[in-house]
Amino acid sequence: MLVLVASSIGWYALFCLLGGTLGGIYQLDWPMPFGPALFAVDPLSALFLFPLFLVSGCVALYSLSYWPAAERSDSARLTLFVGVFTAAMVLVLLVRNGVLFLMAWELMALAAYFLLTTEQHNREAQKAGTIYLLATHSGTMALFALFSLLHRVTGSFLLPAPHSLSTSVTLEAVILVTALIGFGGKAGLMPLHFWLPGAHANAPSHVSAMMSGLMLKMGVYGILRTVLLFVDLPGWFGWLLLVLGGWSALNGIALAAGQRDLKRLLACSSIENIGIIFIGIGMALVGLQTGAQVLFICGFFGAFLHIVNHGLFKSVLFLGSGVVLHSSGTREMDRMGGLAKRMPVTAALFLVASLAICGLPPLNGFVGELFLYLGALYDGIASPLPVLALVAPLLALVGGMAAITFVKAYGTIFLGTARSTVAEHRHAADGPMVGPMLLLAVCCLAIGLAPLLLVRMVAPVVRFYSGADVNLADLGGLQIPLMPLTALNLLLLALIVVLAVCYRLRLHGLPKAASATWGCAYQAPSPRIQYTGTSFSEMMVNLVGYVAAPQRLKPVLAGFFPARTATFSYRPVELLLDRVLTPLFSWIGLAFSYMRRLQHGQLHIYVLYVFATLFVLMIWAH
Amino acid sequence: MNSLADQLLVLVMLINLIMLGSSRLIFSIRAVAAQGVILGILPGLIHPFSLHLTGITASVILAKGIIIPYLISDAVHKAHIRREVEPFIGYVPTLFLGAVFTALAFVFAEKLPLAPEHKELLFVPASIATLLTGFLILTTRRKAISQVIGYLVLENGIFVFGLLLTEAMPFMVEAGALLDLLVGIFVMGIVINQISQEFSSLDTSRLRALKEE
Amino acid sequence: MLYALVLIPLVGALLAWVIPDNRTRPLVLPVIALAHLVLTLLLLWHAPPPSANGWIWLDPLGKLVLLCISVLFSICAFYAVGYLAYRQERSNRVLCMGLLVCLAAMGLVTVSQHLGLLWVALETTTVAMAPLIYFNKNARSIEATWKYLLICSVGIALALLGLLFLAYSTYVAQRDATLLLSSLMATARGLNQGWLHAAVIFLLVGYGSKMGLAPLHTWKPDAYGEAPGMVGAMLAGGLVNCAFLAILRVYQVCLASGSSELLFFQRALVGMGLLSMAFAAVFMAKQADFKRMLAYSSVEHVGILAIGLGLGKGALFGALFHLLNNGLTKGVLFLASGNIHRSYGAKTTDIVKGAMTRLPWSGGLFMAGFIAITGSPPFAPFISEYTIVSSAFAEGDYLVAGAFLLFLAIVFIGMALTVLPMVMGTPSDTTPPTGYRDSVLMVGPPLVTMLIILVLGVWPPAALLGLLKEGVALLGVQP
Amino acid sequence: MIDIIIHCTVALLLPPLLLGVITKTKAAFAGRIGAPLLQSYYDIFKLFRKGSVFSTTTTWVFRAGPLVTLAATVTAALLVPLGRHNAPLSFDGDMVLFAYLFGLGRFFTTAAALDTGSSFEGMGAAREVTFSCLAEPTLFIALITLARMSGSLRLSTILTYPSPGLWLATGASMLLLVAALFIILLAENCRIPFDDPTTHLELTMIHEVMVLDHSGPAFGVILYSAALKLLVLGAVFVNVALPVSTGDSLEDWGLFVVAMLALAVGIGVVESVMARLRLLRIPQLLVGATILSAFGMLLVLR
Repeated sequence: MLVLVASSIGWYALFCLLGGTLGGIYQLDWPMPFGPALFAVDPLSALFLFPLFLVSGCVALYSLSYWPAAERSDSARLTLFVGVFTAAMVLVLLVRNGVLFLMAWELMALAAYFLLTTEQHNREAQKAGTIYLLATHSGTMALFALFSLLHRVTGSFLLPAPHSLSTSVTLEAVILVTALIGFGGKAGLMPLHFWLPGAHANAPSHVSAMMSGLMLKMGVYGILRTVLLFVDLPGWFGWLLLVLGGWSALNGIALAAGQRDLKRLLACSSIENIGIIFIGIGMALVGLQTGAQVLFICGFFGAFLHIVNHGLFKSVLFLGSGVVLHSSGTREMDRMGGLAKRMPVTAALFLVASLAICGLPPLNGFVGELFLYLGALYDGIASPLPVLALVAPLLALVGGMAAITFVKAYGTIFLGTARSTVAEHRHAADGPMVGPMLLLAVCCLAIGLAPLLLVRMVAPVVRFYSGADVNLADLGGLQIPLMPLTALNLLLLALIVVLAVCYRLRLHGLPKAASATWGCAYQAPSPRIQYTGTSFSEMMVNLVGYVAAPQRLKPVLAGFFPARTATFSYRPVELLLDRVLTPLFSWIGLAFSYMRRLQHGQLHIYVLYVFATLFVLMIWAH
Repeated sequence: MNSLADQLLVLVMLINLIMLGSSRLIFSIRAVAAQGVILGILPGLIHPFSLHLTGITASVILAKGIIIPYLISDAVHKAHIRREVEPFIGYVPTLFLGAVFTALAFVFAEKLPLAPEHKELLFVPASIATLLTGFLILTTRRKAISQVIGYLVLENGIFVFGLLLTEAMPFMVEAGALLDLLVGIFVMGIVINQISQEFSSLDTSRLRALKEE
Repeated sequence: MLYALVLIPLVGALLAWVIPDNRTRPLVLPVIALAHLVLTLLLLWHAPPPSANGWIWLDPLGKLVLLCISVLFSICAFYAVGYLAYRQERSNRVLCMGLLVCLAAMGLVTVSQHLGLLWVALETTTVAMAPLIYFNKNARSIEATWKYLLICSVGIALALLGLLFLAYSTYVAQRDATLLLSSLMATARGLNQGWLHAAVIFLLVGYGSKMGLAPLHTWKPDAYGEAPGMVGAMLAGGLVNCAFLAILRVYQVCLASGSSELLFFQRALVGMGLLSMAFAAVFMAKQADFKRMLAYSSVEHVGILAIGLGLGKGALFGALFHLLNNGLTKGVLFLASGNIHRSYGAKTTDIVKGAMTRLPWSGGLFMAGFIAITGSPPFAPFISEYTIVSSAFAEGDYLVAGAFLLFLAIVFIGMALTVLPMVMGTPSDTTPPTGYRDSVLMVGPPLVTMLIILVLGVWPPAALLGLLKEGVALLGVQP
Repeated sequence: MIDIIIHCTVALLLPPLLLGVITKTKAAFAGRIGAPLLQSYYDIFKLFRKGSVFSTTTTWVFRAGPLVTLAATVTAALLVPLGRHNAPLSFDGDMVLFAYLFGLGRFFTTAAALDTGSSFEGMGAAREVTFSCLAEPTLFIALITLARMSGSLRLSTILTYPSPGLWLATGASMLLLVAALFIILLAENCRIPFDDPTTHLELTMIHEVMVLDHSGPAFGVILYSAALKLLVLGAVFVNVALPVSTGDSLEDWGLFVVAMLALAVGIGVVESVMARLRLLRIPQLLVGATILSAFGMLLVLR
């Protein structure tokens, strides 16, 4: 509840800032030897604050009925950490002191850890939490290095002013790489994404919404903030971001397509969306470096819009998954089905968000991607070697796979009939939880229909980077089609409405009948005969087997009537985690256990250590 | 006087070697006691007479020559052991190592500049050699008692060096050091008693429960 | 007034010896502790001038260590009342006396300006601690005590030889041996280099083994693992800091003697510090015994202290601050781990699971302590560790800084893999319940400490920062 | 203005005829007389008068599927130039919207298929999304290549740019692009060799199996949308493959209609002489098309 109040205060503040000059600075004399505690709002932080307040407010509302304090004993802890988490994220966006930034950052990471391990007795959640904590803390070590290096360059712990930092090529490279490791890991950029699916899948759903919709963005924010500091960036950095972004987008969605766990699927799709955001940032940086203004503008607009958009629709999806979880009692999609009949509102909202995440018009996902396409296409016609143009087919492929993923998710969960008795018998209704989801979904639609609203909000941020005003109407011969887009989207909606009315009128006068689904003459259909989500995506998963690499256990069937115990199982494998990191860790553990024999318990050898040290030091001193 | 001091120091070093080679516990304790007595006599030989000096001589002889050996042999009696030093390495190799260390001590002492009046004396090599002997005993012997003896020898080595400074050092510090040593040995004695009760043996190689697997 | 620092605890020890009743005896501890704390705060507020011969004086470094010890002891004292109420089956006379004697000796360490006196006091703490480690009186604790006693004694003996070398170096140079810090520092430039060099090495090894720098740390896991929680806290937060103070004194002498000696000492410190962190990292991975894990964590943090000191410059602030932070955080961890140990009757992670469910307070405190000690904000150790790292970067010691961060990460991973299943997770049904329940006396003290650590990490009082700055100034850097 | 009216008229009225032409061609190959050319119109009209059967498992998504698909296809039809005439609506980057509108339609078609809970329809939907996902990049590479030649990002400019002169200048590249586009055309419209709309075995179908449960007006809408899609994508192909212009607007319209009919005959011929590919081969062919178009792009860059 408090979070709600806080977020409304935050909203108020944000509106004040947006109305004002967007340059609030607040300074506090911190007794630590790291300089004053400086807080400031600039367009970049405002961009992130907008979805942050919106989503956290909605999440707070949602949690009132999702995790009712009366029924769940751990709700006090949960609420506390939700508050800490939100506050820490706000702090991350506001502080301009490196050390304070680290503090806020780690506070956020830790709060997220406690949130996601709320379900104390869930072994899987604990394991995911551990992996998350290890990953995030290791990333923080990189950030230690990053801010120390910045301190070395500037001599102050305060973050330098935008576009003011210039240093040697090597140091610059090191700073950027540490930032990429630290922030990229938090953002879930491949190959540092391994913690993400488990973490998002096992957290309570509204927490997943915040983690995916907001916390990942903090990593993006970090990269953007770092990039902003430099006078000029090395050319390779933009390309690196572009390649990593493309790689994440493609593999993220491939991973998502192969999942059977709804929340894992959503988590993997977050990797994809982060990839898309990084494609945008990479494109913009390449544009900045080569002086191609269109690329720069399109890239940044695309990335920034997608940051906000992803925050919105991914939250709806995660919140929706929470409702689904409540009613079906399982996260496994292949056991669900037919929920749309019992919770029509949730189903509709989930559908809107699914369409948005696939980047389909007339929703907001399309707007961000459109900018990226425009950038790529412009590169295709304008640049002598249009490598960036390849972004367009890549995005198309990613979009196609996203469609597979979300048709699968939506279809298996909400459509058809219930596949298992578990899913059938649970109490299910839309409930008050759909309120916040509705608000977010309406935002998605509004942005999709009138992208100009959001573009206006994002424009100051792009200006912040370029230093000059942005005229979207004419960018070196390219016009950003915002108004035509609105018109066409409205046309599309109007067409749909007209058709629907016509159809309804038409149906009215015609005979209607209801019967079972045509089973191709099969006489005894059962719910289990339905196509499962796994089968739905199998064809694609096989094509991208190198990432998704599912493990299939096929039973050996013997005799005419094989035993009932022989079941087929399918488990998607996390390539990096299961095949690389886990073996690596156990190998290191083995190596360490050999080294641990140094502590063998024999006192006289310990004394020998003492004297050996003495001798070594003597010899060294000589 | 100085030649006498040197002879005594040679004696100290010989005792070192004897201890390395001896297999009997009680004998080792007596050897340490003898070493302690010599250490008590030594300051009187190199420094002019003073009250301070008498005090030191008396207390060192008392502590190192009488009380501590008594404490240890008491522990030995209580634990019902007479013999067997039980080294990890055989006596001959230990002796050989002891000889090598003594030689090394001389080399080491050569490297360090001494005050003019100490130039002729064997204090530094004797000190280092005794220190190293103590270390050898500590690392090669199996019995807890032997390790205490090793520690004592080590302390003696340090004390030999301290003799060079007896005059310069304040009495309080010396006394404190001695007292600490005394209490330390006393506590060690108690612990040894407990060990022998708990394990019915003083073999420290049995004290190996606390380790990393 | 300075003498009272030593006398009050000794009076307390006497009282503890006299009081016959096992139940009322522990009450002496908090009384003395409070008196000591008040005295300490008074002394911090207004330090008396040096004693006539210059032997006794409370300088900023001493103040810092004294503060840490006094606070830690107060906390342990209150905790001890609760703890000993659970351990009525055996006499606590020796324990109470030992703690108080130890406090007296540690107080003496902090006020000694004479290195010889400091050595004597330090040796006293070593001896006084031995019976405390042996409190449980079983095979394992006797083994631990024996190892502790022997290695620390050997180490402290080597330190004595180092002191003699140091004195001899003054003797060779000016025919007048002295171990008084002020005169040593005044004449340090003229000291004989060879002897000084040897002295520094012996002192480093000697005090290093007392402090627990790898590879001289071998006694630590055994002693920490077998001692009761509060004794572990005093070992890790008190004894270590006393030994570190001794090393600081050596550092001061090196600093005064000129660059070459200082450089060597600093390098040796950094080398041993990194080695300690590496050892800790290796040994903490898959550590099943959480008390031993804490011991290795102590090795790690001793390494951090050494590195901070070795790096000098800006890192000195971090090192001094870390001294305080590490002491207090270790206190919390040991006390909480003691509670968990009591409650489960075991200290291995195969039995201890889900402490947060079974003991919400102790489990939570252990978790918070873990987060703090691994250098996570908003707790104070983050500030000190980060200061050290950033100053390493600022000085261009990229290798040291990189290794430091790497080891921190490995340590975190290793520690997390032990702590998380132990604190979070589900308690197994097979663990038999014990009589232990979280009580105010056993949870309150560590909770207060945790709050102090939090405050220190977010908004430390200006007076403390001033003290730290004075300390740093003594070590050669003008902030 | 006249062009826009003609555009709308052609786009709305011509599509079913194309289906008729294809059927007629196939019948001719098979030596039959075949259904009348206007059979598709009859079918659609008849369906609009028929009653509907709805499966009890379905929800509103099932009903919305055909309608949204039609709306999206009609909108897309407004974006693509037919023949040498600019499209009614045109702006920079309209090709992205063009492609995504089809995506929207596909999302709803497949969702409607899943709504029935039939395993066959699920199967068809899975194939549909997978194949179109693979086809999409090809379309974009081809469009980028054409955009680079014409220097514009508007479909109207891009697709009216090709000329016989361009063919002469960059013949090889154009040939590759046309081949790629033809493959896309067949794949997107579910024609042989990708899909056989007339087969009788549900297991092997893609598009037809998805709409098994639709009936009455909804099925009519589906048939019509499919035909419209054929026209729209066919127009893209024809604009690139047969870039002939007479200079007169009305004659050009005539030319376009003739070209579309010719294309329909061509499709009919392909369907008659080829067998359907094995389902597992289809991705390979689609990837092959991507490579073709990429190669075409490389040739243009050179």
